[in-house]
Amino acid sequence: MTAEVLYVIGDGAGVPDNDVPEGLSNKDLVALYRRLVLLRTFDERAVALQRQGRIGTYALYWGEEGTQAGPLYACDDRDWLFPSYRQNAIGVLRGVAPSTVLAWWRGYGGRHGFWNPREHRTAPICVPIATHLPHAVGLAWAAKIRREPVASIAWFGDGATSEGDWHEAMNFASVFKVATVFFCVNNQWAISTPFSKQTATETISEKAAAYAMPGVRVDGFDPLACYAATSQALERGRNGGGPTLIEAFCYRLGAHGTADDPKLYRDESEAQRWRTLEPVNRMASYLLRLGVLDDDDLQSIGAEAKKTIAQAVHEMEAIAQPGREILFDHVYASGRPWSFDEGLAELQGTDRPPAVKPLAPQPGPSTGDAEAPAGT
Amino acid sequence: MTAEVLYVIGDGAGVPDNDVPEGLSNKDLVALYRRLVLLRTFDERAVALQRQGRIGTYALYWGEEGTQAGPLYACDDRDWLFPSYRQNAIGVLRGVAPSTVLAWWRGYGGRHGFWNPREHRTAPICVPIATHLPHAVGLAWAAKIRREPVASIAWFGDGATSEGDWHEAMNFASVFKVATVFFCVNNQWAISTPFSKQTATETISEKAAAYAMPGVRVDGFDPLACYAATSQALERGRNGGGPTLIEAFCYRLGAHGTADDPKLYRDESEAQRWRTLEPVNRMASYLLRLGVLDDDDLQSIGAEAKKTIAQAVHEMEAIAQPGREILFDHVYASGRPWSFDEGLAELQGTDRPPAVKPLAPQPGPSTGDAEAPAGT
Amino acid sequence: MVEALNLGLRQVMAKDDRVVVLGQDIAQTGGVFRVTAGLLDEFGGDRVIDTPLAEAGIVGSAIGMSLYGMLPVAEIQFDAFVYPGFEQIVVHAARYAWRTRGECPASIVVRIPYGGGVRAPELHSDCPEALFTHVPGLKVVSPSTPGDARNMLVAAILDPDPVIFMEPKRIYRSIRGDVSDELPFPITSSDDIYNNAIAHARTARNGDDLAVFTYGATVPLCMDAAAALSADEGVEARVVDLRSLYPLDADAITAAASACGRALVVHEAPRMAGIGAEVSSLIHERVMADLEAPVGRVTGFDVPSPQFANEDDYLPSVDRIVAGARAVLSW
Amino acid sequence: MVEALNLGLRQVMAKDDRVVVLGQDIAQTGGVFRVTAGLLDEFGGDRVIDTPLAEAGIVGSAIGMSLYGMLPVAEIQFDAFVYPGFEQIVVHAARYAWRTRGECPASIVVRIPYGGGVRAPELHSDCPEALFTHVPGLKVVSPSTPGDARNMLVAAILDPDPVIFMEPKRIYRSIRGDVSDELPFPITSSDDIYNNAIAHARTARNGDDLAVFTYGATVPLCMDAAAALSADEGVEARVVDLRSLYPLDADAITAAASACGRALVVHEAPRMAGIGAEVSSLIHERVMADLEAPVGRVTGFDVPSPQFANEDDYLPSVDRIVAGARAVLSW
Ligand SMILES: Cc1ncc(C[n+]2csc(CCOP(=O)(O)OP(=O)(O)O)c2C)c(N)n1
Ligand SMILES: Cc1ncc(C[n+]2csc(CCOP(=O)(O)OP(=O)(O)O)c2C)c(N)n1
Ligand SMILES: [Mg+2]
Ligand SMILES: [Mg+2]
Repeated sequence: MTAEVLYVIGDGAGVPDNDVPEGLSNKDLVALYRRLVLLRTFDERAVALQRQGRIGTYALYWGEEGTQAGPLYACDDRDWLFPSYRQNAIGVLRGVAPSTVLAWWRGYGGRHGFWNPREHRTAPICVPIATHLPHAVGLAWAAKIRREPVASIAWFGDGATSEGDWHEAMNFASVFKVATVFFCVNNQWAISTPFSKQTATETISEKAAAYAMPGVRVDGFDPLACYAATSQALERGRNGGGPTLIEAFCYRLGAHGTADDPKLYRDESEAQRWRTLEPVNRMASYLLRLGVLDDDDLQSIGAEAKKTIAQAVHEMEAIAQPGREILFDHVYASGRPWSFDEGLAELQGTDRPPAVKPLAPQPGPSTGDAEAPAGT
Repeated sequence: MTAEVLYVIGDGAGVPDNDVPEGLSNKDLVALYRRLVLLRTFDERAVALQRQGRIGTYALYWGEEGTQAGPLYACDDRDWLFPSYRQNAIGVLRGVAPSTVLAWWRGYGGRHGFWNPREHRTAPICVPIATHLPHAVGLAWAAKIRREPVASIAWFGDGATSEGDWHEAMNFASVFKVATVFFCVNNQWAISTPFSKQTATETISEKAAAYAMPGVRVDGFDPLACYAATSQALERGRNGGGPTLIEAFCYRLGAHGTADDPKLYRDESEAQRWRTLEPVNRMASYLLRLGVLDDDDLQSIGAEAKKTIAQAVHEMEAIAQPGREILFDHVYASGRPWSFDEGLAELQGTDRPPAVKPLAPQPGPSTGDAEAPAGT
Repeated sequence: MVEALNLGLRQVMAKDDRVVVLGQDIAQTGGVFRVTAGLLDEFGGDRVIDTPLAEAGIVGSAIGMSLYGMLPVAEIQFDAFVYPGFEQIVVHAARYAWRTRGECPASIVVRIPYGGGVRAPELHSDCPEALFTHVPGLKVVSPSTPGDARNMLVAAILDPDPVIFMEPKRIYRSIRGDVSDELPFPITSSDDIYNNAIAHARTARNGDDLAVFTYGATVPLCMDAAAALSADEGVEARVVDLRSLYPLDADAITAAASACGRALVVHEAPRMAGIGAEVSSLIHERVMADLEAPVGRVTGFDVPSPQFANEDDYLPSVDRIVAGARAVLSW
Repeated sequence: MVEALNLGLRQVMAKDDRVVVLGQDIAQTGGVFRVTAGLLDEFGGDRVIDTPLAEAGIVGSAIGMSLYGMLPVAEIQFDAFVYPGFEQIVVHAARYAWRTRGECPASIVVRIPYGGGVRAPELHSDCPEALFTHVPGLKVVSPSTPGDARNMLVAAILDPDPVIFMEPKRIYRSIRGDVSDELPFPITSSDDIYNNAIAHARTARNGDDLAVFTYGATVPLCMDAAAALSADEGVEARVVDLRSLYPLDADAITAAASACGRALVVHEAPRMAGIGAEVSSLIHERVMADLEAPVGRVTGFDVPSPQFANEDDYLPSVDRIVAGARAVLSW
């Protein structure tokens, strides 16, 4: 870890702890830790579900919980979140049912797999890289036009910074001085592409200069550093200071997704080395050092999260595969094209294929057995 | 003009001249001046032709000749040029017939309005903003793969830096370290949009930092400063040093195009002030100061250019409006879709509409008289 | 038509402060075609916004604004410059309702002046409308009269779904006609606005010998062709202005085709997989038994829209429409 | 099919050093679907290139490379991720020949794994092929067998025009078949490669009762449907694999439709202004007199491709194809 990376939590040995960021009480620290554990539990369980064929390809975020729960803890309830697929469960911290997120990965649509963004101020999971960034800008811009102190925060990866949409969003945000936090999780990999082949700069944060925007680089494995940087950025944004680019420097500890095999392109011993820095245990040790929590607390927080997620899995699996009519639902908010009724009638005139098992497509002479794709 | 803008030619009064850039003999200075005058003459004539209804809407570059002839003078014959609509006549300095360029503006296609880029190492005029930049990168990259010392240079405006393609091209160029010169003509306007609303940075050149690329800012009204910066950039590029961003800071002295009326959005007295810095007279005064040319020389260079362009106008007007079959020519290089022959037959079964006059669309009850658009 | 569009914007902006307009050169100058002229003065810089030069940024931030409850109207300067914003339209605008249980449709309008005939340089004359109709989740409309232009634009803005609003720039100024201040629907609610003002085709001319389906800038040409057919050979063509390109008004289309027994589709865009192909298939599928001839098509050719000296060769002319009609009539 | 594509790339790269491949995750790992596996080792990092994550950059720099004389093959990771590269394809790849007197066509191939059926998340199942066919200046092809995949890919690379090469990812691995090393045309020249290996439709099954037109992943489904029709009711369907989507092999299409008197078009993409609409119109226009029923269409619906648990409801099934065939047969 290079020197310019801001951090709060030391390693309990040579690297000293810094002060708890302003405004965080012990209660906050515990609440934040609880969220980290919930996210972790969700993620681990989702990976297991995928292995068991109970959900489809899944984009795990193991190790990136601090880049999610940390910044989110800095947000007001009225601020809007714009996650990518990697922050797929962040809505859970805003009240989205975890079963809904799991159902999304199980391939369910409609009300089973999606939520109402306005209810949770959380945009849908964004799959096409960097395309949600202009939305985050537009949203904060609208709030600014209405003179409402609402900010937006958008998460994206190191790879996303190469897309044109990233650039256009950064430029719009800085020209119109909107309160958007651009939160880059630089986990140093975009599927198989290492950071060094993604861009020529040494950091992401220095790219902020091209937009006359403040850029900060924090330890992405440190939830409190992520919190603190975001908190400052939001305050600046709400006071008319415009957007901020935050680079949370870390490492993608797991595979890109459950269909990806990192051994094809990287030395897993490198991942092992970074693994010691992962945020959940790190935060736990810190709280133990501070005396804010003890081992029993850790245990019960872990157990509570497990229960929540177990319940979510149960709920998810209780959802029946949506009926065929779902294809035509909510495509338009007003007016149903005549072809939808024709399509439904056409479907109803034929036998319905057996229910889809996420990773076991119906074998047969002609529908396929293409391997599950590695991209998400 | 702010201090950090590099220049060579002073104002003959308080601002002293700097040294002639290395490698330029007096002969070179004269050759470069000749080119400036040729470009100027072309441009002025084209504007007049448009006024007379002999060509269509035209994107004038009055005052930007130095940003074209200067950098080009630094290029090898094997280097490739990627102009935007604003550098529409730059191919002329590479041997493209000026009548071909004029014919393009007259709305002629095929061999009348286009040239063979390989013959002149000059890409076609690019209309959609910033989209030619990835081409410049790909070309220099191909040369690099082939171990050939060929560079590319692409021109674009301040507005173009807002497009995603600009960013993607900059990033690719720096990642693959290709010999591309990104030459930004910052004339401070994108149609009616001032530079201050286009981006939040004070300069374009500082954006190079986001790509770990050298960025320089030169006086865009100074052909020699443009030359010198490009010359250094090309040398670096050819030696494996990768791309460079050059910002030629100037001012759009004329309208955006012949259909644009700048009075709608800017104070023309500002343009008047900048006008005194325009490159052709500035270069002439400089050469007079240096004693490289005298008034007679200036006169004869001017006359020579006029003759060339007059001849070009003559040639352009001698071109008959292309036949209807041209619609179907060269759409594909191999294989002619059957629908093309059907289309031609359909056309031949009807009377041909009268020849198109560039700015006098056929009036009639239903074809239109929409005003000529201001965009190019 | 320009004045009518301008009027519509002013009317809806005055009544509903969720409406904002944004795009390149639209505020200070009122747009390349002056459709937004005067709006900046009337509604201020918060609601009439000149943006940087970036179409994905424009469409994308409009989507974000709509998520916050605004009704943004984005202008694309010319047809072919919508392509850098294409991804935002396809992967987001078209799918936001679907992705949010119908709760948060991308309530945006993307205004696109389109088509040739204005003697403009390359890439200022594209007709990309069929591309948008092939993308599920969008509504795609194109008016051909000033009255329709105003009414349809207001309706598109109030309609909660994303509407690609194709403006036939060739007839921006040639087709004039008084547009009353009165709107045919209440401006305060979006209820049923789809049915009232977006969904239906318009019979522009009556006739029972041949149904001609068209939209946008080719409507007046089809009217001229119909007049010529009537004068020259006593054939009465019914001209149907489709208005909504997606969804198509299938019932109106098949009814007109059935009634006439012969039909022709006319548009400026390329033929291959265009609107004409869909209208033709639809008619054959539904009422082939009523037809006395296959449905004909007069369209742009499958070539890039040419440099403007040859654009009259490319654009469907009255002559070509008449010839196409004759071919259907004499089959 | 994956192995066949890989073989084709290796064969053409070995013979012609102008060929380079570039895209996301294609070198080091051999691509998400392993189509480019092993190429990096065989041809080195100059010719097998992992790029940054930017599709306009990928397509755009491929165009620039082709201007310098290379023959780049760009991979788009999944169908819906081609949209950020759409502008480069439409305004440049499609028009470079036209804009350079035919001297410098954009000699690129854009490989796009497309379509549903692999249980992938949102936006990994699009079928955008019709969009490309509507854009003049492109060739658009889609193979349905390993042999065709190899031959058509090699031909597409050697062909001087830009080719959008749509790979039906659903049958990447299900359809196997030995592909001989031998190519049916010389790999050293692009002469006539268009006619030899790109332009023509293929009769996948003979029959005279009904012509079924399709391409890509729905070809095997149509074969199954044809077998069912034959077994159940003695109807012999001719299955025509279009292979080239632009230009269409109009003569083969009309000949088959005429011979059978009844026809059906099948594809996975949405119906509105899709390939099916064009094939249907074409048949009616040219040989309506030979038809005993209107041409039918079995296609994806005009909705976003659904979350994967419902994708089998969306994708044309053998059942739906049979039902569509019966409707045409019993008309
Ligand atoms: C426009 C687009 N292109 C390609 C992809 C396929 N894809 C999915 S994730 C990914 C890598 C993203 O890397 P990064 O931005 O670093 O985020 P991370 O996955 O590391 O969180 C790619 C190429 C996509 N989803 N969208
Ligand atoms: C993609 C795209 N969007 C919009 C336009 C319309 N347009 C033509 S020139 C122009 C302004 C360009 O400004 P700048 O890049 O500064 O170049 P300048 O004209 O000043 O040379 C615009 C918006 C276009 N040509 N392409
Ligand atoms: Mg990453
Ligand atoms: Mg400019």
